[in-house]
This record gives sequence, C-alpha cells and structure tokens, in this order.
Amino acid sequence: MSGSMRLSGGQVDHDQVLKFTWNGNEYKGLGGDTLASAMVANDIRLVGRSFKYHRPRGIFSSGSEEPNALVHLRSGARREPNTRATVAELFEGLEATSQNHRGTLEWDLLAFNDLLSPWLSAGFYYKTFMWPKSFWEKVYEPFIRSAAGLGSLSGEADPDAYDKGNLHCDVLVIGAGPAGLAAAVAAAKSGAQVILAEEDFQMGGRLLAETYEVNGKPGADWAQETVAQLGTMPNVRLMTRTAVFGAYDHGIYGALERKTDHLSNPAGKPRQIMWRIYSKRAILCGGATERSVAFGNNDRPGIMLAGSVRAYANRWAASAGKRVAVLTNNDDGWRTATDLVAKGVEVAGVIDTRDREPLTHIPGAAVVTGAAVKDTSGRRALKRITLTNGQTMDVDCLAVSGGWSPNVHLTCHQRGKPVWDEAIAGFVPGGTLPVGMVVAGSTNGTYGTGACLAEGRSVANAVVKDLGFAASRAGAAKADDEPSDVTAFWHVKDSPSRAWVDLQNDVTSKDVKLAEQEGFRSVEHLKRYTTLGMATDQGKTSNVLGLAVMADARGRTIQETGTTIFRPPYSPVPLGAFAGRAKGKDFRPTRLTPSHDWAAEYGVSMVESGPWMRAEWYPRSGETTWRDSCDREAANTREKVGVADVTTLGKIDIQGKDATDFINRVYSNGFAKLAVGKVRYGLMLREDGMVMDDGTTARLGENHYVMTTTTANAVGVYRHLDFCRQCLWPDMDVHIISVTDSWAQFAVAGPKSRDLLRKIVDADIDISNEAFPFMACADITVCGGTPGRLFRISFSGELAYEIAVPSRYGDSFIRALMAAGEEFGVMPYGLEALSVMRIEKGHAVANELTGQTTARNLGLGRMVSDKKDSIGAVLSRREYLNRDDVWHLVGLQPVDKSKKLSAGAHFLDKDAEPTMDNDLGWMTSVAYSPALGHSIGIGFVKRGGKRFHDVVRAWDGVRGEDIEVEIVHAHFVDPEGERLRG
Amino acid sequence: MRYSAWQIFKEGLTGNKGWKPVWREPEPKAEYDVVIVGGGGHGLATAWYLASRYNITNVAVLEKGWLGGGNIGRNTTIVRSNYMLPENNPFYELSMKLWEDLEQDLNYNAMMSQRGILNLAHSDSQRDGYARRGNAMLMSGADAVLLDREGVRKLCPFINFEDERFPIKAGLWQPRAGTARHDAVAWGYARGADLRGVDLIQNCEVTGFVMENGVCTGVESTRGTVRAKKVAVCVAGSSSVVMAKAGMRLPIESHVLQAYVSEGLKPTIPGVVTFGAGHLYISQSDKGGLVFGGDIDKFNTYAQRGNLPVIEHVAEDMMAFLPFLGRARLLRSWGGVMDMSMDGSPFIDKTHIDGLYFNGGWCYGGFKATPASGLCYAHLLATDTPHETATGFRLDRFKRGQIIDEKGVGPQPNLH
Amino acid sequence: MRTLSTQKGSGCVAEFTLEAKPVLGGFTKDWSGTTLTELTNLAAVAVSVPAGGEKKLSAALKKSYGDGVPAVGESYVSKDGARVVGFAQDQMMVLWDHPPHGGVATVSGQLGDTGYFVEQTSNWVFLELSGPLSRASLERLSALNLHPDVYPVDRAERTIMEHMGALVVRTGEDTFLLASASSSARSFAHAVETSLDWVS
Amino acid sequence: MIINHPLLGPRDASEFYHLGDASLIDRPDPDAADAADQFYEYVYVRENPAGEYRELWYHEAGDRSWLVVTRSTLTHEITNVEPARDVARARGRSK
Repeated sequence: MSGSMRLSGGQVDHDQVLKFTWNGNEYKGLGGDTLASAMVANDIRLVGRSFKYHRPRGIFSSGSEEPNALVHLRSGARREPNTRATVAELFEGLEATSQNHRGTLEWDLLAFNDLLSPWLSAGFYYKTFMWPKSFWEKVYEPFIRSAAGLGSLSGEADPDAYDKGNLHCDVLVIGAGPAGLAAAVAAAKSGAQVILAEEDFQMGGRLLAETYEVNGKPGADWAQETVAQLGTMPNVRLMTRTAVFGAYDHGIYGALERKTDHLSNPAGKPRQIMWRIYSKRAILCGGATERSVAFGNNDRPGIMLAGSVRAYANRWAASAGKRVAVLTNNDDGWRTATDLVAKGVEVAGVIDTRDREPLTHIPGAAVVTGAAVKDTSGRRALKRITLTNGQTMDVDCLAVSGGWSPNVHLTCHQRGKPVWDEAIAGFVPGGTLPVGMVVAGSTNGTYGTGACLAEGRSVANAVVKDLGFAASRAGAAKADDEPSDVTAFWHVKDSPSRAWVDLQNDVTSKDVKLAEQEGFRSVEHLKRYTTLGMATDQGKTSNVLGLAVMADARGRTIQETGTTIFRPPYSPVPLGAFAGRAKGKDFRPTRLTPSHDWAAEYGVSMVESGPWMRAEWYPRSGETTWRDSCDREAANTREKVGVADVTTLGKIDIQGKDATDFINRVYSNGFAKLAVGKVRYGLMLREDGMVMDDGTTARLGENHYVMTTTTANAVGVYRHLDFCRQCLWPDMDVHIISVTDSWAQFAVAGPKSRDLLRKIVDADIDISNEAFPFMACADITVCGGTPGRLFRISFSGELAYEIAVPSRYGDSFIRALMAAGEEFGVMPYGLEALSVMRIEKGHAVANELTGQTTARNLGLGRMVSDKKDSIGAVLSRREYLNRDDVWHLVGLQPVDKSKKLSAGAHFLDKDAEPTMDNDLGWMTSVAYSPALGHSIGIGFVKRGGKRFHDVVRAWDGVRGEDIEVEIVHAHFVDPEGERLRG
Repeated sequence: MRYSAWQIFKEGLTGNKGWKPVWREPEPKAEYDVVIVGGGGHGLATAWYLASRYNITNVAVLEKGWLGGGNIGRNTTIVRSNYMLPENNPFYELSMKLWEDLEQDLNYNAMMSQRGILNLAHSDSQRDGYARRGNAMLMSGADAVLLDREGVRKLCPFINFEDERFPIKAGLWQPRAGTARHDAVAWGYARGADLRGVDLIQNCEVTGFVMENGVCTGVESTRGTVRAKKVAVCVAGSSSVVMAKAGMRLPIESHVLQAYVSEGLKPTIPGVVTFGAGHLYISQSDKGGLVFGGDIDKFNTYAQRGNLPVIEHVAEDMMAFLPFLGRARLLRSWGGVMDMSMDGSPFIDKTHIDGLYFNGGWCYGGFKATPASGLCYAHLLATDTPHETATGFRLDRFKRGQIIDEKGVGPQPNLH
Repeated sequence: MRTLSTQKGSGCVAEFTLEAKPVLGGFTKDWSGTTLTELTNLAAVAVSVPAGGEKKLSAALKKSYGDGVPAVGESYVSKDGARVVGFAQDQMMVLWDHPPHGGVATVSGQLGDTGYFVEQTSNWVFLELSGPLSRASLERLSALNLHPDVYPVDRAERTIMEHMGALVVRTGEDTFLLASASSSARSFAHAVETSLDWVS
Repeated sequence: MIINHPLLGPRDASEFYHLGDASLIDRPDPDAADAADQFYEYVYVRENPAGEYRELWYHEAGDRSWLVVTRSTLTHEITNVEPARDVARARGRSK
C-alpha cells in the first residue's frame, strides 16, 4: 500500500513501489508519481509556509503553476531550493524537506507575523523603518533580511554537469496535450521536420488527468498510441521533460530538458540541457491554467484547484480528501465531483456561484447554486467551510474552480499584449505574436477536447502548407466537446476574513484595494506595490484574480484595467543550465604557447594572460621570492642572453598590390618608404584619435608584410583591418590572414644573442651587424633547412632578435635555443623580467595604451603624420586633446631610492592636498630595476614633458603610500640606444 | 500625510482605510514655469529638487505611461560612486551623499542599503587600474579599499577560489555602496514633488515642441498643448526620438540591457559583487531574490527585450565565480532601453535652442545617478549654469575632444 | 621575397635539427564506433584571390585541382586528394597530405603568381570526427544545421564552438573534418571529447 | 537573432560582431575644408532611428565578411542583408 489515500487505476505503476522521505519520515509512492501526488496519496497536508505571514500551506495544484508546495529536493551539495513538488518526478530514495520556517514546519515561530497582519499591509515598509536613521542598516534591515527568501542553497558548488545544444526544425510544437498531439501528427505527416516538446514526463496533457474518450478509447490510451506512432517517424523528435521557456527573435526558442533529474544520481551525464531550438514555425499548444476564487481564508491546506483534485484522482490514483466539496463558477468544476464519485470518493457538496439548475446529479452531494464559500476553518488542514447562505460543510478538501486562464506566456515574450475574452472569462493571445508562432487549443481559448484536436490539426496543416509541404488529408481524431460554460466570479466581498489572491506572497484582496486607494492603479504599480504575481509562480494562478479585484475596486472592466505581460522564462531555469559547460577551468578556452610543455619540464610559474597561459618567471632552487627569479632573468639578459616566448603577440599576414598604401593609412606614422627586408614600429589610432594599438610591421616582400599587434588587441586590430579593407577601401588589393598560431616566435635578447643565433640559423646566412642591422628582417632557414623568420628588433633595449619557426617545431626549437645558448649562459625569461626591461626602456604596453591616451600623451605626437591621411589623424587634432596641460608619459624614480613605487598612485605637487583638483596624473607601471638597483616607474604627468627633474608626490591612498618621486626621462637604461644597434 | 510608525499603527487598528493617494491625478494646466518631459526616476527627482531646493513648484512632469515606468523600474538597483575620471567622481559622490539622506529628505523608505560593492581584479594590471580608480575615489571624498586575494576571500568566502580559470588577484571595495528599492525611489520623489504642488501627469505623451522664432515655449502632448518657460527633456532610452522632434541629432544610440532575478532564496550574498574576467554584477534583494545583470545586447534596439546569448554569457560568468548558485533558478528576465552615449558618460546641458534643456545619455549607470542628476538638472534649470559637479556633461564635448571615457573603449556605444 | 637562405641552405650540416610535433601528439580516441582522430599530416595553405584576378586563378586552379575558386562554405577534392575550401569572400584554404612545412612552395608551384599564398599548416589543429555519434556530438557544440539536406558532403563552414572558432567540413555522411586554432587545440579537443562522452 | 548571410544563409547572430551604424562606411574626405566637423559628425552623431536601421555586422566567427543589415529597431525584423563591400562600392568608395 503506497499511502492511505491511494485509489485504484490511473497512470501510475502500482507494482513499482518507490521509497522517499519527507522531513526525515519515510513514505512509499509509485512509479509515475510526482512528489506531490505521492504526498497526496500519503495524506500529507501541510507542506510549506507562505512568504510573509508564514501561514500553513498545502498542495494547491498539480503542475508548474504551483505556488505553495515548494520544497528542498535532495540533500548536501545537490539540495535544490524552491522545487515545486508538483513537477518533481518521484524516484527511489528521493529526499525532500520543508523550507521557510523557523522551528518546525508545524510550529513555525514566524507565524507570529500573521497576528501582525493589520500592520503589515501592502507597502507598509515604505512608510516606516526610517527613525532613527542609523537603525535601518543596523536593526530593521538585518531583521527583514533574516526573514527574506524561501528555500536556501547548500552553499556548496553544484556538483552536477549541464550542457547546451542546438536543434533545427520546420515546426516546433510546444505542448503535447490534445491540440499539440493533433498538430504534431498533422505536421509530421507532411514530411516537415518536427519537434514536439512537452514539459511533463508523460505526453498527453489533460488527457492523462481526465476521463475523456478520443476515437472511442480512453484519452490517455489514444495519447500513448499517438506518441508511439510519432516515435517511429524519422522526421519527428519527441522531447518529454522539456519546458520551452522563452520565445526569442527570429524563431529561436529556449528549452530546458531535464535529463537526469528523475534519477537518484546523474552518473556523470549532464543533469539538464538548455536547447536553442531554431524553428521556422512554432505551434503553441500550452493549455490553460485553472485559478481560484477570493473568499475568506481561501488559503488553507486542503483548498485546491478543482482540476488538480481531479488530476490526482484520475492520473495518479490519489484522493486529495476523504470528504470533498467543490466550489465552481463553471461547468468544468462539476467534473471534479462526478470523477471523484466515480472513484468512490465522498463528495459532500457542489457549490456553483451561478444561479442555475444543477448541471448533473451528484450522488450523496448537497448541490447549492447561486452561492459561494464565505469562510473556512482548520489551522493546519481544512476542517469546515461556511457558505454565503450560512450553510456549513465539514470537509477536508475544497476543490475550487474560478475558471481557466489560457497559458499565453510565450505569446507575450516579444511584448504581445493578451486581450480579454468575456466568453471564457480569460485572456487570449493578442497583439503581435513572436514571428512564426501560431496558437492552438485552450491556449487560444478553444475549450473542448474535440475542438482542440480539430484546431491542432487544422492549424498545423495551414503551417506546413505555408512552408511548402503537402498537408496530409488524414482527418482529425474525434472526441466530444465537454461543456465548459463559465460566468466570471472573482471575489466574495462580504467575507469578514482575509481573502488570498497571491498565495505565496500573501497578497490579499485588501492589499489590492489598498493599492487602488493609494493611487497605485496601473497594473504595473499594482504588481510592484503589492508584489502580486512576483512569486516563484509568476502569478500563474493569481494575476487574473488580482486584476479582477483591482478592476472591481476601480469600477472598470478588466480590459480597461490592463493586462500584465509575461516575460521569460515561462518556468524557472537553473543558472547552471544557462551556463552549460562553462565552469571552473572550462569557463573559457586556454591558449598555450609552443614552449608550454618545455617550460613545465624546465620549471616555470605560469600566469593567465587573457586566453593565454604565459611564463611569468622560471624559479630556481634557492630563490625565495618571484623577485629573485625576475631580477636574475633580467640581469642575465642584459649581461648575457635570454630567451622569451613571444608567440602570443598577434601576427597578421598582409599581401596585395595595395598593401603598402593600406598599411600607410592604418598606421599614423609613415610606412610608404619602408624598404623590403626592414621592420618599422607602427602606431595605430582609432578614428577618434586615441591610440588603438602599436607594434612592429616587417616588409618581407614588395607586396608582402607581416604586422604584429599587442597580445590583447590581436582580435580587435584584425577586425579593424578587415573593416578598413572591406568597408572603407573596397577596391584595394589587400588580403589579410592571421598567422598568430602559425609561428612559434622567440625573443633572443642580450649581448650574446648574436653568438647564440649563429649556431641556430643555417650556416650560409650572414647575421653580422653589417649584413643584418637593427630593424632588419628576413625569411631564413634554421637547424638545417627548417623555414624560419628573423627580425632584428628589441623590446628589452639590448642587442636582440625575434626568431620564428612553424609552431609545430616550437617545442623542438626552444630546446635547441637553450642547448645552443648554454655556453653563453642563456636563461629563459618570463613576463615579469620582460616587463622590467620594457619599463627600463619606457616602452608603453596595455597599462599605458588604455584607450584614453593620445600619441601626444605618449610623447609620440610626431608619429601622427600630417603629410598623409591616416585613421584618426583628423580628430587627433582637436583642441582639448592638444591643450598644453595634457599628460605626458614620463619616467619616475623615488627620491629616497630605498622606496618602492606602486602603480595606480596619483601624482600631486609636494604641498598639495589629495583632491581631484590637484590631480597631476597617475603611475601606470612600476618595476624594480636590477640595472639601476632601485624601484622605477613610468606614468602620465600633466605637462610632465616640461617638468623633468621636478619632484612630486606619488600618492597611493588605497595602499597607504605617499612617496616623493623625481620626474625623469622614461628611458632609464641606455637612453641613446647604442646596445640595440651594437 | 506624513508617514511614521505611529501612522501605521493607527491605520492598522482602523483597517488601513485612512491612507491617502500618494499623488494626485491632475489635469495639465495651460502653462508652467518648467515642464519636465519624462516621469522616470531622473524626471521625478528633477521635479523634487526644483521644488525642495530651488522653490520652483509651478512644474509639470509629463509621463507617457505610468510614473517610474522608465529604467528606474527595470534596473539592478546598484548605488555606487566608484568612478575614476575628474568629470565623473565629484558628481557620483554627490549622488552617493544624497542617497544617504534620501529617506529623511523624502519621508519615504527607499531602502537604501549600504552593504558595499566589490569589484574583482584578475590580473596585476587590472589591480593597478583599480588602485588608480580607488585613489581617484579617495581624492573626491568617496571611500575605497583595495583588497588582496586574501582580503577578498575574507570578505566573500563564498566566491570560487578553487579551480578558477582567471584567479582573483585583488578587489576594489566600496563599503558605502549598495542597493536601493528602485520603484520606491521613484514613488518617493513623486510623492514629495506632488506634496509640494508639482503636477504629475500620467498617460500624457509629448508629441512635439512648441517653437516660436527659434525659442522653445512649450510642448504638444496627447493631452493638449502645455506652455512652459523652460522645457526639460529627461527621457533616457527615447532621447533620440524625442529630441528629433526638435530637429536635433545626438551622440547617443539606443540599446537594450537585460536584468535578471532569481527565485527567492535565504540570504547568501551580503553586498554587490562584480566579476572582473567577464561582465556580471550581482546582489541579493531584501526579499531574497538574486538580482543580477551583465552586458547590453550589443545591437541597437528600442524593444524592451533581449536574447539568449547575453543571459548565457552572464550565467557562465556566474558559474565561474559563484558555482554554488548552479541550482538557483532564474525566475524572470526583462529589458530596458538605454541611452548609450559615445563615451559612456551622460549629458546635463542646455541645447542650442533657447528654452530647451536636455538630460540623458546615462548608458546603464543611470539609477545610481538619479539624485545627483535630478539636483544638477534642477540647478541648471533654475540658474542656467551647470552645477559645479556636472560641468563636464556638455553636448559639445566631443567636438572639443573632452571625452569622458571611463572604459577607454572609444566612440562605440555598445562597448560602454 | 627577400631570402637570406640559398637553395643549398637546407643542405648544409647543422648542429641542431628540429622535429615537428603534432599539437595533440597524434591524439585518437574511440566511443564504441565513433572516433575522434588528430590528422597530423595535413598541410594547409591559404590562397587569396587578387583583386580582379579571379579568372586567372580559377583557370590555374582548374588545371591543377580540377575546379575553380570555390564559393564560401563550399569545398571540393582534387583528383590527387587535395581539398580546396571556400574560406572567405576572396580567400580559400588548400588542405592535403604533406610534410609539416614547405606547403606554400607546392601550391605556388602549381598556381604560380595567380594568387597570394600563406602557410597555415601549423596554425590549425585538424580532427576527424567519424561515426554514428558524430552529428549528435556536434549538436551540443555548434549552431550549424547539419541535416544532410542542408549541410551535404563537401559543405565547409566556419562557426563557433565553446568560444572557439572552428571550420566544419562534412567529408562523409557521418564524417567531419574539424579545424580550430592550434594554440587552443587542447581546449578544442576537450570540448569534442566531452560531447562524445555525454552523448555516448 | 538570425542573420541571413548572403553567402552562407541563416546564421546565429552570436557568430557576429556588431559595430554600429552603416554610415561608418561613409568616411569623410580628410582634405575637405570642414574635415574636422565632418569627422565629428561621422564618428559621434547618430540618427538612432526607431524603425528601419542599417547597421554593420562582422561575421567574426565565420567567413569574416562585413555585412550591412537592414533591421527594424522596433521589431528586430531583418529585411535585407548585403556584403558591406558591395554597399561601400555602391556609395562610391573605391581605394
């Protein structure tokens, strides 16, 4: 026996018993159960607490609209707060616990709030908690925050995997109820590519919950056969457990597939997959959601939606009560009574708010029409209801039907506005629907199984015809249209007690009226002031009711009062699913340089540099800090020879008859006369005159160049060049392709670099200073015929080269360089030493090229030629950029050489207060210079170029430093540049 | 009526029947001293400061839809003054100080909550950039603390320090920063302005400007012509469209910024945290929802909705540094249309047309600026001179080359 | 092009010799019948079409590769097995089995001065994905519609996978040639592996 | 969003980089007497229409084409996509 309230039959497997625990107590359920249906079967009434008043809450619905039955599912790092028990599939060993209470679920201390409710009405907090001022931070808010929220996260990293994917189809059918199944069949028969997505773990929609017949057989059986038939068609993809949560531009839909949530353990496979579904057309068959009626104490456990009570009985063979009453304003509610009786459940009474003849005879039930429920009693579970006519009934379950609201959510995602349809007392799709979306079935306001089947088929046929497929002639499945008349009834006004509109957020009809009274009359104001519809159910069961109460208060129609439009997602989506695989080290791809493995063997400290991993230094035994390694590497390079992997610099191959002219226009300095076999430093501006990037460009041939960019700007510069050649100068014969990854490129720097390279480059190549002077370049061969490139350029300021081989030879090549250099005392050097040496030479990098600096700021004003057109030249001449107190990049050294400079410090005149008005600029880069034996820096100083040898303060408040520094030329080492020409 | 605990107690005993409407619903008059076009946060704040600080109360605010329905109703509620450039810092720090006194000033609890903002740095140069910024903040009277990795870990132990792809090197912490209840800010300003006699006119769309020999003397609206000595446009998101009616083209593009909120959760994140190896800012509201956002959608649009790539990007950043949020569910996403300016900084200025003033270009930093924007705009309208903290926000700055580009990404609005 | 090296250059004895190392060291793995294999002997040369020179280049291509300049997204295979891929509006990629350098000489030998040539062999990692799971695994990585009606054999488009650029050439019903940047080769292979692990 | 690439057919917009207004093709003549004003307008001032808008997208993760896309900024409907190079030529740009 799986629960005292279990009935016979239904869609559950009575032979498959599953154990689960609720707040530590063990219960039994059946295969095919949801956690909620298993709880119903086990007569579990109290399942949670409401948000504000902590009122007892029971299961209210049987689907994703559930506002009450929110639980912690699973435990440990897999704990999942706010999980709707109504959609959680039962599995062996499922653990669930209640949330949002202090003390036990039964004895929740915060239920005290309920007694304060007169003072906790809508928006009360905007009117108080202001005195004394300091108390908000210290007392009031901490108290409010301590009560905030519903469930709680585990605090541990989510252990499960998520994935994303992409699907393409002609027709996406959303929802597998009668309309959706009919639509899918019709679309599939036409040969179109069809995806049928269903939120539930079983296809069939209401057919699973009702006793309707289709084609003369039980609806559930027909659904099963239809799904089986679709499953055999190669052009159909069936997706259960897949909620389409968003309609995005141009027919793209977001869908969440729950892959392993119904298993005890995902076993290494993704828990969920977020699909992007690219559809030509979408047919929305999302069904409708039932809503409640506002009457006194309508929030007690045991008060449920009538259709859900019916669903629990018919589909899950679980009775929501021993003695049930039905309150309805429509024909559909009556079916709950008839179905329950058929299942042998006692129905005490049917209350129809309409003044009409009984729809049918309900054995043993008192039928009251033209009346409603006025109040109820029973603290933790419903005991008694009192009718407006004074009559009372002792029941443990009240099945309420306030009518049905079409699930128009997805039709609103591109801001379509639903319109009110009095005939069904609900909003139907209106305004502009997402491109390619059509709607069928009850989402369209079409009630009645037969009508839904017919509409699904005809809509699908129209869609496939429109796409150029031949619609199948097959007729529609046949079913009766059950009666569904409704007469709107919202609110029992003469009820003395509070009547709930939004069960989770504790919004009562009084709150809605108060909002109206205080002028919050637009729907948006109503929502925001009362928090109506802002709960985890997004008002699926409460929005229309709240709107109706507001309309009533204003004496307007619902249409006049307005509509709330729904926003994605249709149902909540875990953040992990949106992120997919992007976690930990897999957050972003990693780029490795060709010497990566060698460096690891050699012993290196690696650092993330954008997408790249780069060597920052190569520690040696005996070295205690990174500075020891860095100083040694820099000194060794200046005294002997060092090797650094500079592969990460962007390299762009540029060819074409107009290549020279092209490069001459994208660089601000002249390139027209660069000789073949020569390299030149180039400065690249944005069109607004700011420096975009810099680098060296080598002319390898008459029409052939290779441009280098900074590591950070490689992608942006490439894009810019492509823009220039395609959009600005479309007829230029210029062709570019990235060769960044093609070449393993190494800087070989230091007085012994030439000696080292003589052993590497093939014997017949003359690299003497005469044959291969500073700024020379050439295609060469190395190590016996391997092609390579040699550039005589220097970032360190030493005699230096950059030498490149195809990157597949890179690993072998760095080993060769180190072996060849051994006799000269070669050492590899990392980013830190490279940085030290470039600061000693005053070279600008990203710290200086901030996108806020001009050539003039960098002291390169002369590099913006006025003899030619180049990108950025015109706007670089603007007055404010050329005022005489602009910043200049200068060198800084501490007056007291023992002091250590820090980047980010601002400069002030000696006696000046640290204020923005006195701000002279800031330190951009600092280093300890082994060559000079003290700390040095470069930075921007107002009119700095005219202030050499002035002493200013480097004020670094955030680090508590304030150091006197002397403004000097930025070339600290070998200012005349003799070494690099040597 | 004045709000107080006593008032609430009294009303509670009498069924809350005595609460009055927070604003009147007046008909527009034929003429005002100042007509403010746009009843969003900045427009309402401007009205409040005109009335309360400059004693100019013959003012109307014309709002196309409902009060506070602009971006103040759809943002991530972050308040901070962690700026870097001299044109910005004094202004945003002024705003911060106004925030700190807002409740008392308005007699309305906007829930300004100073739980701090932490910007994470993932490289040495990013850290040094934050040092530069932090020092600029201190130099303009704001607060700033530079934290090292351990400092960040102490402040936010819930961040991923285990298998980071981009290890955290440092953080810039501004303790006085925080969040405020965005809607309440609009309502508080509206209530205050209304109590001082400002006409707040909803469902009134401005369809054109009244021009008389080159001077702007009023507006045409869906509720008739309204004359004014000064017309103050304040319609961020629609600036280009509205100013086009006056024949002006602006250095502004319209883009959509999405924002997101999770299901209600017991408190997990104390203040505001931003991820530095991507683009994500997140905080947790007093109701328990995680409120977060990232980049704009990149393409120009006037539609208040975004697309999947941005939310995916935001979620990826989230999992990279807050992996314990993997099972938290995104509840709702929405989009607001932003005035993206060419350098990421705003405008508060007279136009070349006498009588016509402009406030806009807030990109997606407008919420924190609301009080200062209102005060400085009111100052400009009242005195015809820029407020001392807003002298840089001029329409002609690009022509002169005085660019206020905090990010240094240049004249491409979708990068700011 | 200025070259300091003489033709004999490669002939002279050198103290050190270099060996080419495939970026994934010749990676290969099997998922019950679906295989992922690094192609270590594939050379790549980019050929750009000079402005106004398409006719000449097309003619030269026809002679040595059997067809003209391929449209972007299309590719064909020459009789001796070289694949010519339409890479960009005025650019193609020639892929064929060849030692890891010297490819440009081969191609320019065939096409003369009718195009601009760039060595690309080392720029890429090449993976062959073959078997029944290939489509399902790519579904998790790329937004390309790989339905055979839409993406037939020889279709060759560039797209993005897990933030990495990738070239996807369909070389058979269930066989794809994937190319991505060599510096992120390990991340790329990891992405495809993960897909296969999860769909298998 | 989906951009119907004139050479490759429909492609997800996430493969593209969005630059901005197609008027960025019309780079002014730097030698014009009022070049300063023209460049100011070119770089900074925008129509920013609410409706049909022509914009530049770069197929960065694809074939590296710059495209001119005609799209409504109200509905996002795309009515035309052309290679920017053709558009540039049609607007009289050459070398």
